[in-house]
Amino acid sequence: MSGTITATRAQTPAITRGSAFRVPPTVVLSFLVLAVVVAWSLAPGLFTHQDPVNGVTADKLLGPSAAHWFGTDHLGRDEFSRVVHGTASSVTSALVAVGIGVVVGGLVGLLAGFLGGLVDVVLARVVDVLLAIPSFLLAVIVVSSLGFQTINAAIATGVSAVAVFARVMRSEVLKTRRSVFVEASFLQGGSRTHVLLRHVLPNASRTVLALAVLQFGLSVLVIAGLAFLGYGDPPPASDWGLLVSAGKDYPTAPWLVYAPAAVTIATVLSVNRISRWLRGTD
Amino acid sequence: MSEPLLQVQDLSVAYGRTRVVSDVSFEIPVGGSLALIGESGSGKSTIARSVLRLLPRHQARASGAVRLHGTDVLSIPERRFRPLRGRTLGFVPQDPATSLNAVRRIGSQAQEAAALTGERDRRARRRAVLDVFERVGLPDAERVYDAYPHELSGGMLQRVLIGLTVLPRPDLLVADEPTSALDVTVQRRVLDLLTGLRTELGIGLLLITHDLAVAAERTDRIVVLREGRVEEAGPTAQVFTAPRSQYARDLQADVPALNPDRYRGDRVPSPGPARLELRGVTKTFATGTRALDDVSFSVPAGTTHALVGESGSGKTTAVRVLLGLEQPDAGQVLVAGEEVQGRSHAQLRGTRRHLQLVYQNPFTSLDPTWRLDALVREPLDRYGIGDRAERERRVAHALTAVGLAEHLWRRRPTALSGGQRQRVAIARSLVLRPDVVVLDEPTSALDVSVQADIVEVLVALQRDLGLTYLFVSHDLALVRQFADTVTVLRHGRVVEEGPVERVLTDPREEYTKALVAAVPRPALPAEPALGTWR
Amino acid sequence: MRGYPGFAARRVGQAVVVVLLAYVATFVVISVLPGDPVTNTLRNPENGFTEDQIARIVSYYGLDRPVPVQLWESLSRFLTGDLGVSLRSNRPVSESLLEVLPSTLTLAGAALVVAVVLAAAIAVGTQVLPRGAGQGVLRSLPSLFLSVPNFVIGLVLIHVFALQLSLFRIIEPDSAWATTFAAVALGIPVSAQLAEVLIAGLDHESRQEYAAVARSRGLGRGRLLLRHLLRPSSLPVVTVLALTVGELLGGALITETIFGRAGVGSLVESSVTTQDLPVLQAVVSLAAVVFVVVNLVADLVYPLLDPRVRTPRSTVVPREELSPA
Amino acid sequence: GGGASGADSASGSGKAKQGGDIVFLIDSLGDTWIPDNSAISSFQGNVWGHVTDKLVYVDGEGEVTPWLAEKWEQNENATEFTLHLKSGVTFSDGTALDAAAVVANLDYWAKGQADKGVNPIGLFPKTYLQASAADASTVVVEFSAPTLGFIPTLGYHGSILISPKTIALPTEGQADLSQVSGSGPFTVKSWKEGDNVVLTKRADYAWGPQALGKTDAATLDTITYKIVKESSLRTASLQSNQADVVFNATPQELDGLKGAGFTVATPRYLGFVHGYRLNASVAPFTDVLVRQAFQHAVDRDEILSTVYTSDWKKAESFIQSNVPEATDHSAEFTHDAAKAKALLDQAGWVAGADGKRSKDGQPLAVTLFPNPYLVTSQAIDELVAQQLGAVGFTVDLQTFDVVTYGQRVTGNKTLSNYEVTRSFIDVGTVASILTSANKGEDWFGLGESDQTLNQLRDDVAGAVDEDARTTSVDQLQQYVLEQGLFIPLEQIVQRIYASRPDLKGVSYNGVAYANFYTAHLEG
Ligand SMILES: Nc1ncnc2c1ncn2[C@@H]1O[C@H](COP(=O)(O)OP(=O)(O)OP(=O)(O)O)[C@@H](O)[C@H]1O
Ligand SMILES: Nc1ncnc2c1ncn2[C@@H]1O[C@H](COP(=O)(O)OP(=O)(O)OP(=O)(O)O)[C@@H](O)[C@H]1O
Ligand SMILES: [Mg+2]
Ligand SMILES: [Mg+2]
Ligand code: NI
Repeated sequence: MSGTITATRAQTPAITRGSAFRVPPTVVLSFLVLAVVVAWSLAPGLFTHQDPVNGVTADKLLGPSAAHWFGTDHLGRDEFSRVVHGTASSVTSALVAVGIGVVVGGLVGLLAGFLGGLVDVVLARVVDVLLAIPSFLLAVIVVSSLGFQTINAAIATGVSAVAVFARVMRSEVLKTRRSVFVEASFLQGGSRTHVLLRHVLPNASRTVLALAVLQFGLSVLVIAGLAFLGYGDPPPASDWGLLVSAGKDYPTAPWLVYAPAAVTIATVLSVNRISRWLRGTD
Repeated sequence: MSEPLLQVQDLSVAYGRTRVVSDVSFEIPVGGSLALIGESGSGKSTIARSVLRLLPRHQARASGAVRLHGTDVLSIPERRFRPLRGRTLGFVPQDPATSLNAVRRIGSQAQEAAALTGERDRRARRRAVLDVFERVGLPDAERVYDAYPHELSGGMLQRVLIGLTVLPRPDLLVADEPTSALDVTVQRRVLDLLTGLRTELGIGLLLITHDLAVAAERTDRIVVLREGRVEEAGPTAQVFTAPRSQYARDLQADVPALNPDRYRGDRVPSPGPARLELRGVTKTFATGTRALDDVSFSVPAGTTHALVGESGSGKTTAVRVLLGLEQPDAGQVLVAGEEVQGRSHAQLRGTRRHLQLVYQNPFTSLDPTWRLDALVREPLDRYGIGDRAERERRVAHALTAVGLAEHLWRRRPTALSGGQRQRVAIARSLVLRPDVVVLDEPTSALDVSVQADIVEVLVALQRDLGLTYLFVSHDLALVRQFADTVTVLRHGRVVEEGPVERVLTDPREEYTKALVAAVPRPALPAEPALGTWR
Repeated sequence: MRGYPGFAARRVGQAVVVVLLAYVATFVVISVLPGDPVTNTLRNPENGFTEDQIARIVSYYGLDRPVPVQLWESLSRFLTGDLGVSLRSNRPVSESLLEVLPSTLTLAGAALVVAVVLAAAIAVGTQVLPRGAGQGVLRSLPSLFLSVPNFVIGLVLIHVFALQLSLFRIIEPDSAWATTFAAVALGIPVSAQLAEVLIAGLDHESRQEYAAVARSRGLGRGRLLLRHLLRPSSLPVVTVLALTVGELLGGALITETIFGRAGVGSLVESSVTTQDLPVLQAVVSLAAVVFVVVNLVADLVYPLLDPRVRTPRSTVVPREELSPA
Repeated sequence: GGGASGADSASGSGKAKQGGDIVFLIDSLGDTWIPDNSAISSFQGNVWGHVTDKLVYVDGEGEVTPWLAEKWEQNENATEFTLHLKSGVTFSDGTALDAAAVVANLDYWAKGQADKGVNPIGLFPKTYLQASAADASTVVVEFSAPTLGFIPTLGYHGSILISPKTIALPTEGQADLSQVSGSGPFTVKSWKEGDNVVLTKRADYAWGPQALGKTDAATLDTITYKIVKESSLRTASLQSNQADVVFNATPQELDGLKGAGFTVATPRYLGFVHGYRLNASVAPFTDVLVRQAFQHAVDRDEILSTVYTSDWKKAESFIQSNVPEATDHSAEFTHDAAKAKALLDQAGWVAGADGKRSKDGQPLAVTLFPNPYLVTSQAIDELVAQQLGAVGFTVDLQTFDVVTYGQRVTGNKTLSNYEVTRSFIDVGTVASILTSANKGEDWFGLGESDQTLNQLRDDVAGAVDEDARTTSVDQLQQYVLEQGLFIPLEQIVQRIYASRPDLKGVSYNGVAYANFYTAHLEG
């Protein structure tokens, strides 16, 4: 080849709308909230020096103060410290739930969408069943059969999210598979596996990622709901949901409900905001 | 003369902080017409929407003055502007398919337009609507009235829209590329209708188009826009025959209809043996559509063969059969004299290596998650050609060959313009050094200036590498510039074929004649560029 | 089979399969644990029952048979419409279920109304209100609604409206006000989802060319919203609505517990803690039936709302859209 | 007043009103209305106590007095009892409560109905042979061995007399409360599963227990039991006058309620105190020194002051102090962390850097299983975990719901401890649970290995007269506590009642159920 074409007028780089990297302030705030949450879960000791397990019984049920930001609980433990130390478990369990949803649901959707035919039909029925059972009901039943622990609640939550991920993944795969660039890749000599791994998966995973972020927030809530019904870890665990559900028995100390609930809401709100931002719906 | 119908003065519009229209001024006298032309993104639609006060409420800010019969429409409150809508100011949108509410019947939407006439009786309004439907040439007005938009073709919908717009007899029509979403053969009829009604009813026209030829053919004055500024303005004849600015000159040069022989000199008119051949190919889809019916044509090596025809005539299907993406029901496909049919997967892969496809739409044919260099390298990786360094070298070569500067190579397609993306697609098809490149309407999604760039790239590559092109298009003017031989398809049948010169200057079939007639011809004093084929 | 009857028959067939699979799945999940309320009580050493006594009672409930046999028997009973007897309360499941069903249906229905009304109000508000703080708040409401654990909503509503304002009595959870607030607690998360879809739809539709064309004919904002935008925007809402019916049943579990309503949710709650298999199977099947039926209806209703799918779908392959040059 | 037992009519200041309706909020109404099929009957007991009568009345101090059995005799070795029934008693379905009806009930309690899936009463003496009607008002009951506990057991909340017609119903009928017919002062007006039960007074009732000082029809017109699961909502309803009595308020709320003028009752049942029984066959409790260290490491005062209010009483033994045979042995389980540490040192458990002890590489680890039947159990176990941790134990908590607890913890011989919350009507029960003899529950995992324990057991079980038994029981308490086999925590209150100030005259029986038969509203 020797022909080099003189660069002509169209050479000016395209100014695609929104290409200027601008993150809305609320998204920045959401990331900050998440950063705090992650920090709490990685190194709770840096944020509080009070013992989350052994309390000073004489100080039970004190209201919020400088010494105890979120007050103290029925055994005189610092509620803030309990929230901070419960973060890791709350976050991990939500991650486990999302992980199960993404991996199992994603795989099911991917196979159904990509292989089609009988595989699709069979998997579609399985997903239908999972969809037809209300997800919270499913989670409750699964957790009751696995045993009442936070990790099992997480697994149950994950199982109940499988259907959603499978559906979204399948439709994304179908969409991508029909797209022109996939056909182009076949024409360039791409094998099925190549197309699946390098084209279909990355494209489908964008939507799935946004959904996963959203599902993280939902999982926090579902696990909290399960904890509320008493399907969580034993004390002295201090997952946020457990704290709320334990706190509600002390109506004279409403901060025991409001503080962990506020932390939960802030986290889920931030996660939802980020998911929306990822999906680009604003 | 009294005050102008429309006077735009120092109009500037900004979306957020980006200014897209700057200090634009022009006038349209009562009953006059004016064309706004310019490349994509130059701000044409933005100006139209400022005049119509349809700019997105919260994002856009307009300054300057837009006077309609002397009233500044930008400064009056919506309450006072609303009576002008429809009655004084009519709007013909670009894409008829999306311009009517899909879940409501045509009739109920027409009633809204008819209400602008002040008629109170619903049945009388209905009669008025049916009248105007007949007037715009809709054959079965009653049926159209009761139909849902999706039940009508694009051309019919555009007629509906035009009819509804002229029904209240506005003083000014704003038409934003009213035909670019329509089929070639339909385009001309719609434009004829629009200009006919205009002169008949004495309506002023603000026509927006990217097609200089259309502008020249239809309007008294032209305003050429570039990056939101007026580059040149004046009476049509003046701008068209003696453009003063370089930009307007370039724009003119890029319009195929005006420069049919632009690439003549570059061509090597020494046809070799048939490189590609379709023999009696028939293809019927499961839905019963017979997309190809006994289609035969052959493409000599080193030449460009064009497939033309209106939308749905089977052009793309022919290409897909050729590439083995669809199996024909009957007939043979020969590549370099050998039959493709019944080959093993591996053999097919070998054939495809030398047979590359460039898709119509550069926005969907590139994986948005990949970077440019990876996209272009993909075929090399797949066919396992060369070592790492060799591949890098070939990729760089191909990208340079299509004129993509190195700073773009690490970008993803979403960060490129349409023209740049299509260059990537071409580079990807070239990197394997194929003999044949199939181009399925490679420029129909792009505007004229970008189209000219791409065609230039293709012509240069053919000249240098001796490539064979199969070129699908609905634009006869472009075909005339670019192709050596042509096959005209209609409803899956070959209507006519032969050398481009012959078929386009002396069409034998009615259908071909209609296609040729659809090419816009500016009603201007003849000038050398146009002389050769009229 | 071709055409609509074939389609309908296939859909109904699928629905039946789904319900049966849901029934079996519940059986399998619950049977994973070797335990049931009957043997659990009997095996408690504090009771000191003899093996013989235990065996005789267990055999009355058929719990001594192999699991596949139990499944087969329960499935064949189910197919004849017999839901069995609760292992926990010894009452026929259908009786217990019928007793609590009206309450749950009322709640779910009211919640649906609350959700739709709330969602419509929010979505229309975002279109009507001038851009600014008000609209910002409205637009973030769905997100907020989705972030608050629904038991917190319930507890707050009760504390404020029942205890502070004495609008309703906790002990009369079926009174109009109590039902309303329970419906609000249950409906809020659902309304958030609907509102999101509706807002996105309205935003999308108002950006469509036909909206501009309609405005160019002098239609005001209100008429544009009512006559043009609302109908196409609510199409996806129908689908989402059908999907959220299951969520209402699931959410009822917590809401009913908090508001002290005797409903399907609280029945499940007590059955889950005791592994009362027949009740759980019945509830799951019921939920599946409701879900399947509602979605079937949504599928059938959709064409009535959207004329584009009413005519047999055009068989053309999706074309590359011609983007305007 | 707190810890009330017997009718507390003394404090009444206003005038008793005839009639009245009360609403009683409760966390649950239990699983089934077939009395013996229920895993936990602590909820149903509230309703049963009003719609049915028993043969004898046992008050809060364990005293047994006649009720529908006007008098009874036993033979010398307590294997045969003769019950003489009150006459003129009828069930609400009209059937006469005669000897035949009592025999049917005794058989029902003792054997259940296997062919209908109905269980026997767990507590009912396994030595039961048969009962027969000597005449219309005399029943003779025979046992295979001395069964001193028989008569008190008749006052147990499960030993309720229901109509033979009810007993003859199929299972589903028996499970339907509206079909259950008793002879009590109230009858079921309506009920909805999982929601409420409405009782209405029986006007022709005339056979109340003498001990309550009232035998005629009840004063109140109706009692509505309504389920409100959230404890805070129950209390709040009472405070906002939406309810009249609430069940199981959390102890933390009681002081507030009392301050606001509400009546709080924390009746103790007859039975074991709340505490742990340790399994002497599972490490680390195979060593008596470790058990004793546990015994002294627990700070019961801290538990009472943190988790409870002044209404709760310190444990004095491992049985509640209202049991007639109970004696004070609190000296055996004083809080003494230093002593506990010394005992552990002596047993060879060495404290590591973090204060946790180990021996031969094995940590001194204990897992506690909070008892799901007692709401305060978790909090207490958390505190105990802290207290044990302070002397070097490594403590874990495992919580389970009622069902899983039943499967994994109850009766699991491999666990090192079990948290006891258990009532009994007759102290004779104690003998049958300590060892493995006579299908005993082998509480301490000692089997038949501990001679002293075996001897004490035989003395209690074989006693045919009350005084001898009281002495043996005293020795038994001393031995079990000094051996550290049972770690008492506090005297258990499993049923807590809070009610509006003008509701007076509520009585509490030996199993701590509130009885509104004697109650009235003042106005
Ligand atoms: N709502 C909007 N927000 C931000 N930028 C916009 C908006 N609409 C258009 N633009 C930008 O304004 C510029 C002018 O757009 P406009 O639509 O007026 O161009 P045009 O000349 O009509 O192009 P085309 O020929 O492609 O229709 C472009 O760069 C476009 O990206
Ligand atoms: N996969 C398919 N299934 C059914 N019908 C099809 C399929 N592909 C194409 N058709 C039909 O075959 C006919 C020819 O289509 P084709 O895409 O080849 O036309 P075209 O000339 O390329 O049109 P355009 O200019 O719009 O691209 C059309 O009527 C089309 O609807
Ligand atoms: Mg435009
Ligand atoms: Mg095509
Ligand atoms: Ni070269």
